[in-house]
Amino acid sequence: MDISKEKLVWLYETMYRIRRFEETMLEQTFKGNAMGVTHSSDGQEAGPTGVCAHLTEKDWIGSTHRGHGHCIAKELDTKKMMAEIMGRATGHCKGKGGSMHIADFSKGMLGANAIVGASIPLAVGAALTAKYKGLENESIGVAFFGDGATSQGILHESMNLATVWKLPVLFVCENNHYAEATPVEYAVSILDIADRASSYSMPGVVVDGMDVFAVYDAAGEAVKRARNGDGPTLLELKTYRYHGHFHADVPENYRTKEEESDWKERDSIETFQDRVIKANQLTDKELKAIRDEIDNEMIEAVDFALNSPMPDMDELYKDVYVNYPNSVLAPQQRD
Amino acid sequence: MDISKEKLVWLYETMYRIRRFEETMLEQTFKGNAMGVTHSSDGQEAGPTGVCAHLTEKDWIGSTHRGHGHCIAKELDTKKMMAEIMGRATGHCKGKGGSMHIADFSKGMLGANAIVGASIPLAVGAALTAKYKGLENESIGVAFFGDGATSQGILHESMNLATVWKLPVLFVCENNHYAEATPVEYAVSILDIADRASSYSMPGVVVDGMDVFAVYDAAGEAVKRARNGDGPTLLELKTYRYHGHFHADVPENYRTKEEESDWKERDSIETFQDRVIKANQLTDKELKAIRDEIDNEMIEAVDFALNSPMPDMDELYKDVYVNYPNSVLAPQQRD
Amino acid sequence: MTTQEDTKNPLGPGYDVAGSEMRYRDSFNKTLRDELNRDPDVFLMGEDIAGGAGRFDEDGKPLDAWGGPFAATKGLIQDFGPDRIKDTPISEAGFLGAAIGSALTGLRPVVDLMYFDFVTVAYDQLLSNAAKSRYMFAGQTKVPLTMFARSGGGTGHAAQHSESFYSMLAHIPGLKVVVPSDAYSVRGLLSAAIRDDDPVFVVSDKKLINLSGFVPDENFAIELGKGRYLRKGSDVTLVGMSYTSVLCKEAAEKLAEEGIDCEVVDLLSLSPLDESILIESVSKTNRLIVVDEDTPRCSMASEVAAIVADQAFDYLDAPIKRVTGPHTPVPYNKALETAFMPDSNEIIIATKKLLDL
Amino acid sequence: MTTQEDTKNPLGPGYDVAGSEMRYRDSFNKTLRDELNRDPDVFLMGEDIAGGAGRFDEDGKPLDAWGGPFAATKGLIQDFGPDRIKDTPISEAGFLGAAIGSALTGLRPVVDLMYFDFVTVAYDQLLSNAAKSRYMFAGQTKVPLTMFARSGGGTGHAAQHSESFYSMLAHIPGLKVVVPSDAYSVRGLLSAAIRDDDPVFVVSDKKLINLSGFVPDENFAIELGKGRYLRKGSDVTLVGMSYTSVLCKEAAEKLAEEGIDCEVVDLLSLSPLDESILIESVSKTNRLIVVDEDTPRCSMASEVAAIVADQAFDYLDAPIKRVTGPHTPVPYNKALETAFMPDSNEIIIATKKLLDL
Ligand SMILES: Cc1ncc(C[n+]2csc(CCOP(=O)(O)OP(=O)(O)O)c2C)c(N)n1
Ligand SMILES: Cc1ncc(C[n+]2csc(CCOP(=O)(O)OP(=O)(O)O)c2C)c(N)n1
Ligand SMILES: [Mg+2]
Ligand SMILES: [Mg+2]
Repeated sequence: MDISKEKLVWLYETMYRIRRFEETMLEQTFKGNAMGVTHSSDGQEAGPTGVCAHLTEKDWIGSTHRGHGHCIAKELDTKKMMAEIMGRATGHCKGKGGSMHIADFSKGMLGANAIVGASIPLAVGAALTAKYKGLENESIGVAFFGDGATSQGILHESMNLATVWKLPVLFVCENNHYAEATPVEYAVSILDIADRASSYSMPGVVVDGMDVFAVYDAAGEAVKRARNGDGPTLLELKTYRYHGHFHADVPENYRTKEEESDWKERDSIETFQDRVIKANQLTDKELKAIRDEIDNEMIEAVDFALNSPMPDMDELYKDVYVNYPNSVLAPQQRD
Repeated sequence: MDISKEKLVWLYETMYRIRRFEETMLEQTFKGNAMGVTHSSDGQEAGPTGVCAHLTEKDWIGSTHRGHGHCIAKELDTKKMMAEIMGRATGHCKGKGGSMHIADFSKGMLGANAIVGASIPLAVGAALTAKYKGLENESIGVAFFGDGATSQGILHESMNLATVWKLPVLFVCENNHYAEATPVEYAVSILDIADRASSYSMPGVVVDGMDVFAVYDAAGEAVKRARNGDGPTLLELKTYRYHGHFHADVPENYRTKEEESDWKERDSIETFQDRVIKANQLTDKELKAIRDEIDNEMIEAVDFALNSPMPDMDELYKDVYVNYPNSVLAPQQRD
Repeated sequence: MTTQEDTKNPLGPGYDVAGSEMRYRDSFNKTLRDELNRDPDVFLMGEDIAGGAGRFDEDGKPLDAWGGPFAATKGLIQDFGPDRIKDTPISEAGFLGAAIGSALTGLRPVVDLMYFDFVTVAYDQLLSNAAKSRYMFAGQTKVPLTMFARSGGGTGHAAQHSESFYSMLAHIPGLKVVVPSDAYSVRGLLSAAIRDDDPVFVVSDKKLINLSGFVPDENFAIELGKGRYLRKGSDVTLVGMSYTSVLCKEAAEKLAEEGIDCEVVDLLSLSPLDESILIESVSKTNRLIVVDEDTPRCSMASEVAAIVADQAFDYLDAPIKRVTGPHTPVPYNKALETAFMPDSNEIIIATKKLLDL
Repeated sequence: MTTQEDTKNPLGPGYDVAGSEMRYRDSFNKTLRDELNRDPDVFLMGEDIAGGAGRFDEDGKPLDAWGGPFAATKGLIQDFGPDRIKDTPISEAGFLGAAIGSALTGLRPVVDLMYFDFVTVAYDQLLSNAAKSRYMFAGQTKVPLTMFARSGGGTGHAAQHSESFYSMLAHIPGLKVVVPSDAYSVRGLLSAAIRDDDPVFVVSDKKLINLSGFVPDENFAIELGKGRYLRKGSDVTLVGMSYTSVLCKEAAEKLAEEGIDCEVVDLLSLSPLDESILIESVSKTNRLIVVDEDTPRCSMASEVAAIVADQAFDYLDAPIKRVTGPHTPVPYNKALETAFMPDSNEIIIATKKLLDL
């Protein structure tokens, strides 16, 4: 694998930032500082990281209810993310979107989405824009979705459309083996979701989603295909979420301790550390410095969020439309 | 192929009845006697015939906007069908459904459906009922749909559900190579739709849809699997509609005369005739007698329909609910 | 004037029977259980209505890891088994369609669609098949299907998990819609829905789910299409539905302290809709305020207003007021979300303004 | 009193310009063509909007075998090519979602959803993504998307191809909805929709498509959210939308012969909705009849009634009447289908009844 030191650092930073963000965010949720439900993606860091390592701000990603990792891999600001989760005016969406709707269009992040499967065609549409403008070599669409989302017809429609129109898209299924409490082997009638790619004459690749290098390689190939005008690819990243479906879920109710520890033994961050140290690519000290910085970033993010103002009350009526002349936005009773 | 003479006669009768019904129905449409658009299935007779030859009244089929063939193969009454198309009170649906909504629940016919793809899960549901009641050996569900319908997500969802629950279902794609004016090679990104079965670990079989014996054999296998509790099968019948998409469509606008005549050379009814005569299974005379009878049936069907009364005007307000106390059914203005 | 009897007798046999206090969610669960016991053709379907599908606990029983959103279906799989308590993949259109197919062929499916917002994913099956089959096929068949889902704001779920657009469902011919407002009415309406031969949608506002109220021990059904009085009064009619009925009652009680005597009508059913109770009440109070958490345009609040402006116009002494959510999606931030939803204070202000106080 | 000017000047610059008679469908097509010429980011998407996708004629031009339902897009692919006139597989949810994605990233998609009924197949994309994105993301983005479809009965297409449920769309915050009623207004509203930065749904009643009317040569836009007077009058206000505006005008003309002077308001936009024109008109006529082909519950007719019962109550001298379709699906049989739809005779009867004549 040919990978620059800069990129290695980025991979490590990003994975570790996701991990620490999710831990911190969960802590804050339990303290009552988040305003709604939160879904942690810890355990799954290698996926978003290995994929987004190939993207620029001009590439677009669509995300899910479990979107923090995607946001961070797309270099959104952890301060603004934390502020959004705490419903603050300084959040990415002024506190109006929350954990399940973080977006940053300036970074090519089309938004987390709380309807399972619903963001998939958005990434196809972004790819359509790129191709329409003759820019597919510098702007592709990436749809992230879970194993559960594969049961939504819209994924099928989107994959077919992307191949019919030969669009620069990556379909990235993060198969963390559960949809809420439903095991993937119940809901999906084949072993490897990647095999469904053959229904659309596109390549489908099963990838070890705990190994950021494996993801990086597979995604690199797929991104190259897309930028070359060769159309979409389906990647299935076999992975695992360490926590419950949402903050208050107790995963022990439906999965075994052994299964959990098996996956944790293959932890993406630890595996990465062992490997780069062994290969003399990065030193223990360098890694520690990165971690320290990010640990600190998290403290600052929480600080920033907690000390940020709440949105103005008239935000309730704003941003519904670009323009709308009507008083119905704020009903008479409230005048 | 081991097939009784009785069954042979049924196959011939059914194909010829479909052909003549569609021709007659088109004639009546052009005379202005149908009340809306009609979609002829002539050319495609072998599909519904070969499949339904294995079914009884306890088996359920779901159908499409191009549903006359399915109805006839499920032994609905051509008189009532013609009456329905002419909007008469004696129609299968009292003239309230029309060509795209012919149904006969006493015959296991769940209804034609004018939303592309929408009837597919109904057949899955019928299979669910059978399995729930422990009757899958005597009651299966068959979903008929076109090549165009394969782009609807609901087909994907239905196929997955049927395999997850291992239901006795046949998914029968009548690939007539066009969805309205859209060629299948544009809308579907693979060569054989049957290959999509592999996404659900179910068998997928490409069948010559112009050869009723081929359909009969493939469907026989699939029906056996379903009745044995071995789950669903996807059949792709390669076929062709002789007329336009609907009565007024001019197919020459999007397909060649050569293509049309190539398919017509393989006409299912003529092929059948040649074959059974050559094999001494049925005589020319026997076939002619069948044709005469059915030709006569069509005259009677048109007669019956034309001489049937229109529905009572208060049918407008009936059958919306089993019971509903409210005057809103017929607004105040009309009291 | 409110009498003890009136509030004790909200509808039908009422509270004059053996029973106990319990939460809305427990009343819901109990009703499902009763209906499953009553009729072997009744079965349930939905995402994680059990949870851990295909897996078993140490005793060999199917896992009940989730028990449905807000524990609506908790415990059922272990008593009724996975054939009758059917976990589904995330395929709302597909499994609602399958449920309709099973209803057309003899079963009585009860489908959990989880958050009300997800109805849109299965909207075509709901509208084109469930609601229209009986009509298109001229009464040859019926669709004894029950659907349920959780509506409303208040839990910080933001724009895609907080809808209250039951007006869109009430609009659909062929579909029935009910909106219970307490532990009592959910029992009566849910069992009525399951026993009804038409497709019925049962909407549960999330804010009701943990509230407690009196529930009779014996199971019973509330006639679909009947509203009820939660309070009798003479000054103004407050019409509520689902959780806004609770708000109307609250507002009426506070207003009573100031000598303002509100009548509170709880719709219970949106389709069929009890037009008579609206006309009866307004013909007495001559004033109407409709309270609806849904956004205002073409809402149930609009429908109630339109019916009264037509049928009871001569009794009206003042404009008909609607207290509804604004024409906006539901925001995430707690204070904004709270501002989105009607509350009793808004009702009080509207009432006083209407009475020129 | 109707003056020549009034009917000649229905909105904005009006008919005082060079122009010609043409059919609604041709005006529609011409508008699409103008907008495609005006802005290279505008592109079209839909099933068989060309037809014969991927195939070419003898001259090597892409086939235009179908030209869209009712020929709305006829001829466009040969002039603008398959990248801008994009035929789609039958995946309404998928391609509407892709259109939204393209709108979020800089294009201006115009999506043909064919029959209005098919909206339900893509309903979640419409409601959860198109209408909510701007709000959820707090104004970071916009969704300059236009959708169009054909509504209404009258062509014998039966229950699943004859819907008029634009009230469900008008209900949705974040979405705009327009209902042109003639060749003139479809030109102004369709171009306004395409140029607008919000998602707009353009509903075309099938019964309008072959009607002719005056259309200016130069392209123009009608401001979204403005209704217009089709006739001035003093006895009663008739409110129409889409094809029912034609019916209202027809009824008003017949009633005029009997000395009854109706004012006819054509809504043109359902969201935003022109509340002022309603109040202005009713404050003069003191009587209101709303005519809507949609089924009655929570309909636009209900909304108009509710607004007037609130905002113009003091001007009202009589109950507000709604003339709508019944609460039933649309039947197939011609006579039944005709009975389903409001007609000018029903409006005349309702008007006379309201005036105690
Ligand atoms: C249309 C829809 N149906 C159901 C839900 C409820 N829900 C939220 S997340 C989820 C499971 C998703 O599983 P998966 O796609 O595997 O993603 P993961 O949570 O594992 O990241 C479900 C059922 C939803 N949000 N949207
Ligand atoms: C959801 C939906 N979208 C579009 C249509 C319009 N439509 C009717 S038939 C048809 C083509 C269907 O093609 P196919 O499934 O191949 O069936 P065929 O007509 O060839 O029998 C289309 C697009 C529809 N009825 N429903
Ligand atoms: Mg998962
Ligand atoms: Mg076809």
